[in-house]
Amino acid sequence: MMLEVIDIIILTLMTVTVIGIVVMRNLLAVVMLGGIYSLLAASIFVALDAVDVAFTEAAVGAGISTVLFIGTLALTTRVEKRPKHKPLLPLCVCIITGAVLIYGSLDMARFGDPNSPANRHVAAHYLENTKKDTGVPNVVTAVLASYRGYDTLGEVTVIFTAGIGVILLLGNWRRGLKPPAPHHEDKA
Amino acid sequence: MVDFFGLYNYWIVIVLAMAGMYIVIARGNLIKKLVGLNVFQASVFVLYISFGKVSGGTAPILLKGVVTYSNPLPHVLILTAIVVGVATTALGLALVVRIRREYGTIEEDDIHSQDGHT
Amino acid sequence: MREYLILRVITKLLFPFILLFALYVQFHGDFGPGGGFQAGVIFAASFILYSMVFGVRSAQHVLPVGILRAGIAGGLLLYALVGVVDLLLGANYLDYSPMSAEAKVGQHLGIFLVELGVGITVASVMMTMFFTFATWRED
Amino acid sequence: MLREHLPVLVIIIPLIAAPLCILFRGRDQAFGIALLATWGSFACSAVIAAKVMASGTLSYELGGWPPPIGIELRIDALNALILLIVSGIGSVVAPYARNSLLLEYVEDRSYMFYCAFLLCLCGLMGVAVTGDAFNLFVFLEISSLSSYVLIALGFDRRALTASYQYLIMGTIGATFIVISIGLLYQATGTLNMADIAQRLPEHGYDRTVIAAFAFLVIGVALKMALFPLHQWLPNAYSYAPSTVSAFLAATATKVSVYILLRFLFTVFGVQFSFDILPTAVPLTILAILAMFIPSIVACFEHNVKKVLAYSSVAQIGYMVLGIGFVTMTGLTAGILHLFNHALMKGALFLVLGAVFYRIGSCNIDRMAGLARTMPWTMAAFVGGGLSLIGIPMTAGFISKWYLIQAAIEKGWWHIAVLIVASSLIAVIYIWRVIESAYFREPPEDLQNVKEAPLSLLIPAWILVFGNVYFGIETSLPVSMAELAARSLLGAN
Amino acid sequence: MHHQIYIGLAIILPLLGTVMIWMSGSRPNQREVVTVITSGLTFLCVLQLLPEVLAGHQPELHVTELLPGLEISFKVEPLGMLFALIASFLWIITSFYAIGYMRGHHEPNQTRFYMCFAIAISSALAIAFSGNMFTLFIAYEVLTLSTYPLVTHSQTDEARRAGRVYLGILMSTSIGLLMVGIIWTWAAAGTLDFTPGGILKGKIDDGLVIVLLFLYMYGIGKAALMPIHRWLPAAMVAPTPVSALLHAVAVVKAGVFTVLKVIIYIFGADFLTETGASIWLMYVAGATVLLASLVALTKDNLKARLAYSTVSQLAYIVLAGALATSHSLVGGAMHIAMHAFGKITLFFCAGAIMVASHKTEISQMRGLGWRMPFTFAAFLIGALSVIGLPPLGGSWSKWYIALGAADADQLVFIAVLMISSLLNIAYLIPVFARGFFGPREEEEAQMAGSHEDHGDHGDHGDHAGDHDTATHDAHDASDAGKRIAEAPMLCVVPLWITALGCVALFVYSDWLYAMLSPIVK
Repeated sequence: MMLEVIDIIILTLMTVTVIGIVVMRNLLAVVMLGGIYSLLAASIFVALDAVDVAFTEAAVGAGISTVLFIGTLALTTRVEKRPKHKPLLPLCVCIITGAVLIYGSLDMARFGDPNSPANRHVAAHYLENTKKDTGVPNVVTAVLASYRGYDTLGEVTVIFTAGIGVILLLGNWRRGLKPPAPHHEDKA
Repeated sequence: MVDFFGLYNYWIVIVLAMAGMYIVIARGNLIKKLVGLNVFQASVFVLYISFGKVSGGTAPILLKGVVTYSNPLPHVLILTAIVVGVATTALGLALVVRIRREYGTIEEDDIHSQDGHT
Repeated sequence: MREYLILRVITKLLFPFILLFALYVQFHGDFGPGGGFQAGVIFAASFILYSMVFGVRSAQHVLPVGILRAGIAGGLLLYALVGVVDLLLGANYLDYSPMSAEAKVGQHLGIFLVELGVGITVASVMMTMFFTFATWRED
Repeated sequence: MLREHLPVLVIIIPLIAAPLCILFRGRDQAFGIALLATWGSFACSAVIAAKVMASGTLSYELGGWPPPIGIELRIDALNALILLIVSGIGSVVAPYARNSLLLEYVEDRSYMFYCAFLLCLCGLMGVAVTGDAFNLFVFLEISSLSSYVLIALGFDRRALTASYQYLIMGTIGATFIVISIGLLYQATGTLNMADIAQRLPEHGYDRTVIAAFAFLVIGVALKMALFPLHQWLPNAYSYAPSTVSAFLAATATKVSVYILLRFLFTVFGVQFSFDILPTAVPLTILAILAMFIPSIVACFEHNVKKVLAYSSVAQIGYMVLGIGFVTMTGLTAGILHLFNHALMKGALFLVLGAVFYRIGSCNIDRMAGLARTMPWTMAAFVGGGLSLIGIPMTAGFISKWYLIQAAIEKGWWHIAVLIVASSLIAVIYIWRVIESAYFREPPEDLQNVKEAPLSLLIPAWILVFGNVYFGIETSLPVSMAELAARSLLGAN
Repeated sequence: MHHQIYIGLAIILPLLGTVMIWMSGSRPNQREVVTVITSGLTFLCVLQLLPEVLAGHQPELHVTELLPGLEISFKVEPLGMLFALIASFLWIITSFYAIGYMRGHHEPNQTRFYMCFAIAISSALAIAFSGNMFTLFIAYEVLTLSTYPLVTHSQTDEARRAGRVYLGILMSTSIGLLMVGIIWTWAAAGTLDFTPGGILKGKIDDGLVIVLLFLYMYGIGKAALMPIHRWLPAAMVAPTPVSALLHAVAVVKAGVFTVLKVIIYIFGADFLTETGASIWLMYVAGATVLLASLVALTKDNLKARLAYSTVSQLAYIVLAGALATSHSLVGGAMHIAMHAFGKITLFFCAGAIMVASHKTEISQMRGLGWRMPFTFAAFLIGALSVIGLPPLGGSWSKWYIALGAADADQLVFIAVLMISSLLNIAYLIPVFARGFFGPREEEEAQMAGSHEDHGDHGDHGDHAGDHDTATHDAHDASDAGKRIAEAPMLCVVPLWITALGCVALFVYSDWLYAMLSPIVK
């Protein structure tokens, strides 16, 4: 029951944070709340035994992305304008989407159920065989780098793409670059 | 009660996710959209991780004498997803900076009104 | 930045430990929580902290753009090439077993290498991103 | 010795080439690397296609872990066809990029452009070959992120906003797909698509699966710009650099359509997707709306790139319509159109690139009388345009033919009529351009424009030729499409 | 076998010609020589096939198969042979005429003109020889596309508008109706080959035959069945040689030719008559015959009047097809030839008048006949042939169609033929009449100038066959606007050849009948 209690407390905090994000218009505060939200998520991950994920979420969600956000704020502006039009349509969209998800959750295996299909089929295999397959005690690392190493290769590529993208979009870009004039004669 | 709780957990997370999505599509400020996007994704991650929770289990780091572990697979997936998430955020922010430079604003309405004339 | 003396001192003190911690996370990832990705982020974080306090320029003195770019590409390349090596060893892509006499050791080695690749790329990308955002000035 | 590794080679060639571009900076080295990589992966996919046609589905176990433990690459006729499209278009576009204005725009960072291009290629092909649901998401994100970057390189500042909008909608779509995969995982405990397909019936089609289905369809619809969710596409394609628009318009949406096919038919299974759930009806309705509304919008656009972009949305409608029939012919038609549309749109956008290169605009009035000054360019446009309209002896005609035939087989006369009606709208918006280019006087400042350089003309003409060739010698795409359709329908 | 080569050549040669015309674009003389030579060679190729067909063979040429049962193949049968002969022969005449006309008129973009012209002929021949509906459809579309630039030739707003109408109607009908019909046929019968007796019998239930027939008849927009005839008058903005060859012969005849092919080889005459699916078509065609003639009466612009006359004449052939009796079908087929010669003569005359006097409205032509006697005489011959009076070709075809109507005991249509003939007289003869008997005040105005000078000038122009002087004079006429001479030789000679053709067709009609009779066996 202990877990449930912690769980509920953190979830409640997260809810508060999100409400804060929605209503606040000072972007700096919003960004900070965003970081806090990640931290709370990280702590929930700990509660759910996902230490690696917690680690990462804390380092990235609360760390790097917050830093990047703040950097952007420094380059742009700090206050959000008051939204003009009544956001009815988005509200409906979200409510419907959420409704579908909740509808879907009705048949999910109950929280923490050890016999849910998710926790048996493949996962069980990992837990049993990691030791003899790879000799790496941290199953997450084993799965990440070996069983699903190809995924991780993709993940690294994603990061790589992002890096290249940021450089290409911002890095030592001559300011006020105008598109080149159309060519009236061949150049090679 | 316990049975209800089994889903309650999911539900809050779902609501949070939807709140995030709401920020993304309802708000006009480009940075706030991205924050919303992060909230949305983070909540989905929580949902994933809760799939993998095994009550009484511990973190999936093999130790002597421990029998029940939580499911490592969702953790792996979410690790990847987090990375993808931060990558997207970074690109989005870079775009925001450029947009701000070209348009002098990061509010969707102003941008539209400007392009309306240009 | 002159006035924040305490900040500077603390940073100077913390900096090596953070780096050390990063390396620990990197290479201990197979036994405890952590791995290339977390390590890379922490490594980057240390330099970000450094450049926040002592200015981006000085940080870039330590890590010039060229090295960072090389790191970005190198990490990914390392990862991908490990797979290629496996191919050449006659195994499937990313099947580390043949990289050593004993399959288990091979796996371990492979995991170590790819995690290293992940760490390098992640660290370099994170730092590059930060530096890019930090050095971009409107005019 | 490498033959059995082809499925993974096709991915890692561009994937390794991309960082190499960064290491050896310098425009020419990067160009060389990119060229080799794209052509290499094209060669691989050609061999793969041959192998698949000869000896059925290929399966490749990454890391030597048997699925579902490890990640599996699984290539049947459909995947092979998609591979061919993506790598083929890629290897036509890569040399084109060298001389288009784009590289001068990004100047010293042109090697990064090639890197991003290769990553996009790699991501798209990765989606096309993987047999693992989550891995599909990862590679989808590689392609998406790189395409955001590529689009944002456009000359017009609106490229930035377009890219941002695409980023937001694309990420929402991707997250939806992740949710759906998560629900599926939670229901079946596996991520391997074949395995999911196998375990779903045992697990039973409960509410979780239905929700997963809903999220997947919405997510993919966002990614492939199915009609009401298409807002990101027109701007993205019209303000992106021509090279990029050509590549993306010809490949990106196609891959998304592939994802839809794969999940509807293979993973969820025909029976669940279409018998248990009434998917066909909404799909067909959306498809028909997509065939008309964007086309009509296109008729009033003045930026020809935008015209083509809207027409792309309409063409997606055709493919979805083919899927909605859920018959052998219908699927064949849809898949055929996948292939043919890649050819025609690629050609048309490349032509516009050449136009832009010379007159710095794609406005229909600026293009007046262009046929006199740039005869070859405009002739290529006519070729692609006729194919888009669906004139006989062009690729476009073949897919229309199958589509109408599918409608008739089902006895849906109204649909058949609607198909031809919508292709008549295509006549209108294409002919506006042709009339302006051939039967109007050029603006005085464009009296003596020169013909586009060969480096731009040849790739465009290759694709135009492809349109004609595959309009006459249809055996290759048709046989592959039929094989794919059969395996999709037989998969339940 | 070697006849296949001629089939291929007949279709390829004009395309080769196109390329050569394009290459010699800057040198008018070379360009026109190429045109003439190409047309001549093409005609010879077509001629090579004639003996085969007369001997009852049907040479075939299979090119490629796009989809199973959907191939591009050619097959020469009498009907197509006839059409090919007419088209390729008249092309020669028209090329000469065109040279005179285009030069006399100082038209721009002549290279494009000749290129598209050649492509159009090639596709017309492809239509004539096509061995199945699909091949025909392709050629049909090519014909539409290649004639579009000819319609918009002058590139004025008016021309572009006309071009839109032209393309709009022809494209939308062909893609929107014809293609659906074809695909339906394919789905039902599994083949599209032209086979005697039709391919649909028993494949499709009688109720739907009407629908399918509708798809075909209105899908073939080139047959200009009302109410989709608007494109034909619109196309008259084109230079006269285009109106003459394409919109009196190649294009429109391609339309009715297709109609006959569909009725004979797709539906099968008997099948139609059994199901009675074509009754409605008879009435539509009959109505078109009369209405179009009535409209023609109201037109003062000569080319417009001729265009509407064409609409009504085409409806004859459709009517003949709808009657679907052996007589009517042969009659319809013959009418393709007869009307071709008659109408092209009339158009040539209209063009000649325009070149020589820059007059387009009939009301302006008072007394013009005295200045251009040859032209007007030829006009009379053409008119009489179109009206259908012996000793001119037109009489036979009308006669057979009437017979057909009698066989099908649809006597009402005999009446229709009668009335329309009267209407033809009413709208064609006045043109001639004005030319000679109308009051001559315009001319008096000119006589006030220099009469005798003008007189022997006219002689000079007539006798010396040197067309340069002739065009030169015609040009002067346009400038001065008072001295009107006979049109250039290059215009007059061709129109006389075609006029004589009308007579010849009357004399040799039995030969024509013999050649065509196999199509209804």
